[in-house]
Amino acid sequence: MNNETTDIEEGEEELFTPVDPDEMRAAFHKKSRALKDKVTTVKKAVSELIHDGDYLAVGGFGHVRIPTAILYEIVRQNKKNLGMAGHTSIYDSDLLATSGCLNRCDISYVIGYEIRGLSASARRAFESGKIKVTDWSNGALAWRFFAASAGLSFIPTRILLGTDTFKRSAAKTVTCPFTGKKYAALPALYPDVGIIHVHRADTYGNCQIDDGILISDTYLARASRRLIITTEELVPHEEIRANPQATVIPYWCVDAVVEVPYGSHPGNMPGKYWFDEDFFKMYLQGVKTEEGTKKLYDEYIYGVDDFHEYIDKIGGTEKMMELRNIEKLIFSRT
Amino acid sequence: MNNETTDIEEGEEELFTPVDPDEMRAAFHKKSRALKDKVTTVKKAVSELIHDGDYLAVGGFGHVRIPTAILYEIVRQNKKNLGMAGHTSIYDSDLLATSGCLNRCDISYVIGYEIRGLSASARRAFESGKIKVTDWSNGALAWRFFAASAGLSFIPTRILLGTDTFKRSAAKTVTCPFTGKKYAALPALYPDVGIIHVHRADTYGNCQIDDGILISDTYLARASRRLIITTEELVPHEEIRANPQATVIPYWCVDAVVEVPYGSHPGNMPGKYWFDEDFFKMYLQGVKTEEGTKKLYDEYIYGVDDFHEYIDKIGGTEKMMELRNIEKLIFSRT
Amino acid sequence: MSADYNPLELLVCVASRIIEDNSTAFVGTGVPMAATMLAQKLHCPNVTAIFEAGGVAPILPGLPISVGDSRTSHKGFMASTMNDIMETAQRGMVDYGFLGGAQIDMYGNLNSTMIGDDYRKPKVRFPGSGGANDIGSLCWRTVVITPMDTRRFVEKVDFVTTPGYLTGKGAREKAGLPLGSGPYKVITNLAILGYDEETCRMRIESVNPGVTIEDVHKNCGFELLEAPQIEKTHEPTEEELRILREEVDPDGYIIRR
Amino acid sequence: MSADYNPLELLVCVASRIIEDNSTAFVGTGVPMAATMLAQKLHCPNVTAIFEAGGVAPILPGLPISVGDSRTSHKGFMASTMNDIMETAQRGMVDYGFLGGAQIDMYGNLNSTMIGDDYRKPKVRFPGSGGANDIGSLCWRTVVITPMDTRRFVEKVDFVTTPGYLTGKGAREKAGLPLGSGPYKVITNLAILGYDEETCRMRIESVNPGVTIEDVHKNCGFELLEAPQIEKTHEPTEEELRILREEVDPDGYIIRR
Repeated sequence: MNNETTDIEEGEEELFTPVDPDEMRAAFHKKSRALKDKVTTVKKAVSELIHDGDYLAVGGFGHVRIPTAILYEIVRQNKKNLGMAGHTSIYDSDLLATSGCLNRCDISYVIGYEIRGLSASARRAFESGKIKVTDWSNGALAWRFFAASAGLSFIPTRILLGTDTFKRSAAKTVTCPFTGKKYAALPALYPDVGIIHVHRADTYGNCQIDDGILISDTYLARASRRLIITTEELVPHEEIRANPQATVIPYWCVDAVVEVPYGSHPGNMPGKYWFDEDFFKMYLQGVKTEEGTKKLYDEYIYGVDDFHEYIDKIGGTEKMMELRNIEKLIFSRT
Repeated sequence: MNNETTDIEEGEEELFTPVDPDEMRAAFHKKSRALKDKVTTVKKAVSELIHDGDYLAVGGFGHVRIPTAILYEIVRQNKKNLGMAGHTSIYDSDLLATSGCLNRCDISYVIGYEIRGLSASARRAFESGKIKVTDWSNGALAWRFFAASAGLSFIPTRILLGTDTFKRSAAKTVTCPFTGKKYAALPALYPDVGIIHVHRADTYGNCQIDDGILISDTYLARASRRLIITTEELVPHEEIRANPQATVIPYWCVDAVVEVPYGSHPGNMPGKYWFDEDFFKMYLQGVKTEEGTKKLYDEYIYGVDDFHEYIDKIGGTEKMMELRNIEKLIFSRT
Repeated sequence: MSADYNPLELLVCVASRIIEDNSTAFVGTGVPMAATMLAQKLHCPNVTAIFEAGGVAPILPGLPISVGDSRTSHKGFMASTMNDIMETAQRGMVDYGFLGGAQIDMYGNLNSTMIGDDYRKPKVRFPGSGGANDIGSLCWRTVVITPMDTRRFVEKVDFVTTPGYLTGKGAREKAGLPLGSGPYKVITNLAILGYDEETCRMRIESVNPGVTIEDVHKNCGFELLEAPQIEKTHEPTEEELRILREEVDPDGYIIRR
Repeated sequence: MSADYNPLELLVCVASRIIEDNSTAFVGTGVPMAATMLAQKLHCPNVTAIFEAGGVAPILPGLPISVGDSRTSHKGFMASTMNDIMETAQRGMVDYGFLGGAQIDMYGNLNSTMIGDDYRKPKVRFPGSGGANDIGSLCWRTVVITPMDTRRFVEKVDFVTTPGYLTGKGAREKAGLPLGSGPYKVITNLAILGYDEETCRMRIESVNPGVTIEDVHKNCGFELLEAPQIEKTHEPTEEELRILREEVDPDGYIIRR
């Protein structure tokens, strides 16, 4: 047995989620393994599985393969004091921050819309002082989900070191017992609720994502205490069994399944439909002012009853066919 | 900055492979990223890429999806002082141990043939004192490959702890900087050469495995300094591009590609052919004595020039059709 | 009066009965596989079988020969990696794990590595842990299925391959193993054994048909405790035997070895 | 005499020239994407573009809008996870990474997090690291593409989001970052900047057409070193401009913003 003294450096910001692997094992122990019909509605999934104060993680890439229907419903039900992993986060974190649902956020990327510029309302929200933040990077949150999915409390990595991103994170350092080298130890991230939109799911919750760009969704799904799936299409169980190699989230991770066609609008759904750039343009223009923001949210979220009504409002199946044509290179509008 | 004193427990056996992530980054830095034709022969792949003293890692599950042609050729070229990850290892480690090619082995599972019993020759070899061993578990080696594929020197896990498997490993313990909990720190495993059999590869080395039972092959492939792929079928590059989501090993990991139809015989190749149980029965019977072993190896390895000749010897395409019929449930012999 | 059966058939039937429905179970080849299939066809239609190489919940076209072969994912829910499966267990999502071994001690510690007193010069070398250490470390409840005699049930195993309760109560936790996990039952040809909660020592819970408590003690190399009330193991029913022989293992791969 | 071009076109053309064939490059949206596509169509047919969300080497049917959108894996070699991609970089398999930022200092440290002196009350909050810290930590050579002025090129960035050479030679290694990795070039509308090997400080290596060395110094908020010999940046060629405008970005998404 060796005796080793190590200096541990520590990020100074708050760690929003628990890391004890035994506490989380106890939670997962209680999670049902029953093969049962988990199909429900957006309304019920949100009211029954998401509580004020919960910490959320959203799948996809923020404006690609996002569970928009669940996000709108969270806003509509006016959930309060939510936390969130702002991982590759675009429209998702904007909605929750702008609507006032969010009070804390692990940030790797928020506010920005990649080459489209920034969301003024998200910036206002994140500059308001009402949302506590802790900074990370995309890789950091990806690995934090991995560590949780593997039932650990931390994982060593070679990022963040030497920067203010480390200082304003809740990471620590750890020394490799083999090489003596210093690593950034990232705390596992176990969300209370994960929300993921997929191409295909059966009623038990076995999920398949067609294009293979999984970001960190397989890990996020496994790491979450509760998991809500929206799917473009519910399929018979036998269709899942026909291609087990395509299943990326097994049923035992899943608590609710909701069929939501066009469910990633205005986001891209790989192989199904392209971004609705007209919508994003209108949105980013609208949120420049408080009034514009209120008008937009009244029109598209508070003022509609469900996602079917929303899809009608944005142009219905005709619009969605147009976006499909761009995505599938049938016609290109640009 | 905190000051923390930690007791590190250590396994007592030898660590056969390097763990320094910067040493390995330097090696990977030099690895070619060229998109070039990597197709070669079994003979050349083995003579050019595997050297006496190298440490090998073999994909598949030991008698499922194994690169038999490469294993036979290593024996035929009489490579010496090889090391090996005995991970879920069955026919692969038996061949290298029995033939005297092996002088060190990280063991998680060797000698045994699951429900078929044990290989007497592998047991003789591993009891001879000529092979240095260090013990682990299947999970341990799986995670050691992961750690290497992620460019780390270690990963924390909750296995091995408290057992002689830990004591006879080269693991250490590490304390979580967040919870204070003790983990088994497993050293990354970077093999000199990885050898994997796949369903489909293009000439650059992009690989697809149909059934999705990947064991740890994606990590093993990424962790290896050099990687030899045998494939049931070489396909045009465009076939890979038609399904990027099915690619599990990218070309940049790969140094050589060899097309070897029936290349997992006598092992199972998922979706293609079942185990050759007649061959395994004959083999396990034969290796009970030194003479029987010599006869078998002379007949099926030293006495044949290449894998085509071997396939002829075990019954040719007729036999392989029979094994395909069992695998694909066209006819069942048992 | 029940039908005739052999000791392997008894083991499979008894093992199948302790599996709970709507649970997840790590399944190995051999008896555990047959027991899980039997349970699925009787009282556990919704037990999810997980194979360490990556297969999940296959519709088995026949008994797998390997935990990595193509039957383990045939029409399954998912085909994945060993890493994913082990991580699932480490996260606390796998309820049952089945194990065997050459030696077992009173705390359920298992040896499948070697016989002898010098690791570097073993008298007999066995395959090693395989997935056993992982299963014994990470699953909530581990079940050992093994024949019982004094060579197998020993005071001290030559090598602790897989952790049982190690040196007794609290030792797993102290070593860093997950809280609340550990040995659950030992199913043998003579008796069903469990563990005393206070001491974590093995105890007799049920004796098999035609076996006395005395027989069980005689075939054990260490002092076995006794449960407050020792049951009699139910014989295999005709239905169990019929399904086992006709549907689960018609070729006798497991039960007529 | 070359054709007319705008500053963005110059940036894309200059950036495309420093990419080497048979290398791997982390590609973000915007200028880096256009530069990589342009390089591929000219001198680097075999550069492999890698996207942080999981896409590898797509045949782009149009410019991606996001590093996670469906175009990033369209007919690619592989579609994978962000974890796999980041692990690939951490292992040392990614040669180039492209970055931007609101502020940069003389050691190439980048700020894309906030302006102000109180983290908890920022004057301006930016998106944050995204993949930038990962790319700047793990790739062998990082290339920054940015317009040059004294607001961006500052003595001290308000927040080190992404590591350059931190406080100078040896600082990256001391912090625990991978050996031998770090900033390589800064491509601006005025000049191509590199780093002095001894001090790891930024230096002028080449000035763009119509720009004087004096102009470059005037537009920098810290003292820039000068390479022993300062080159003149070649203007975009007609071929570069034609391919850029007709094939890479016909809709002007990047070059006519």
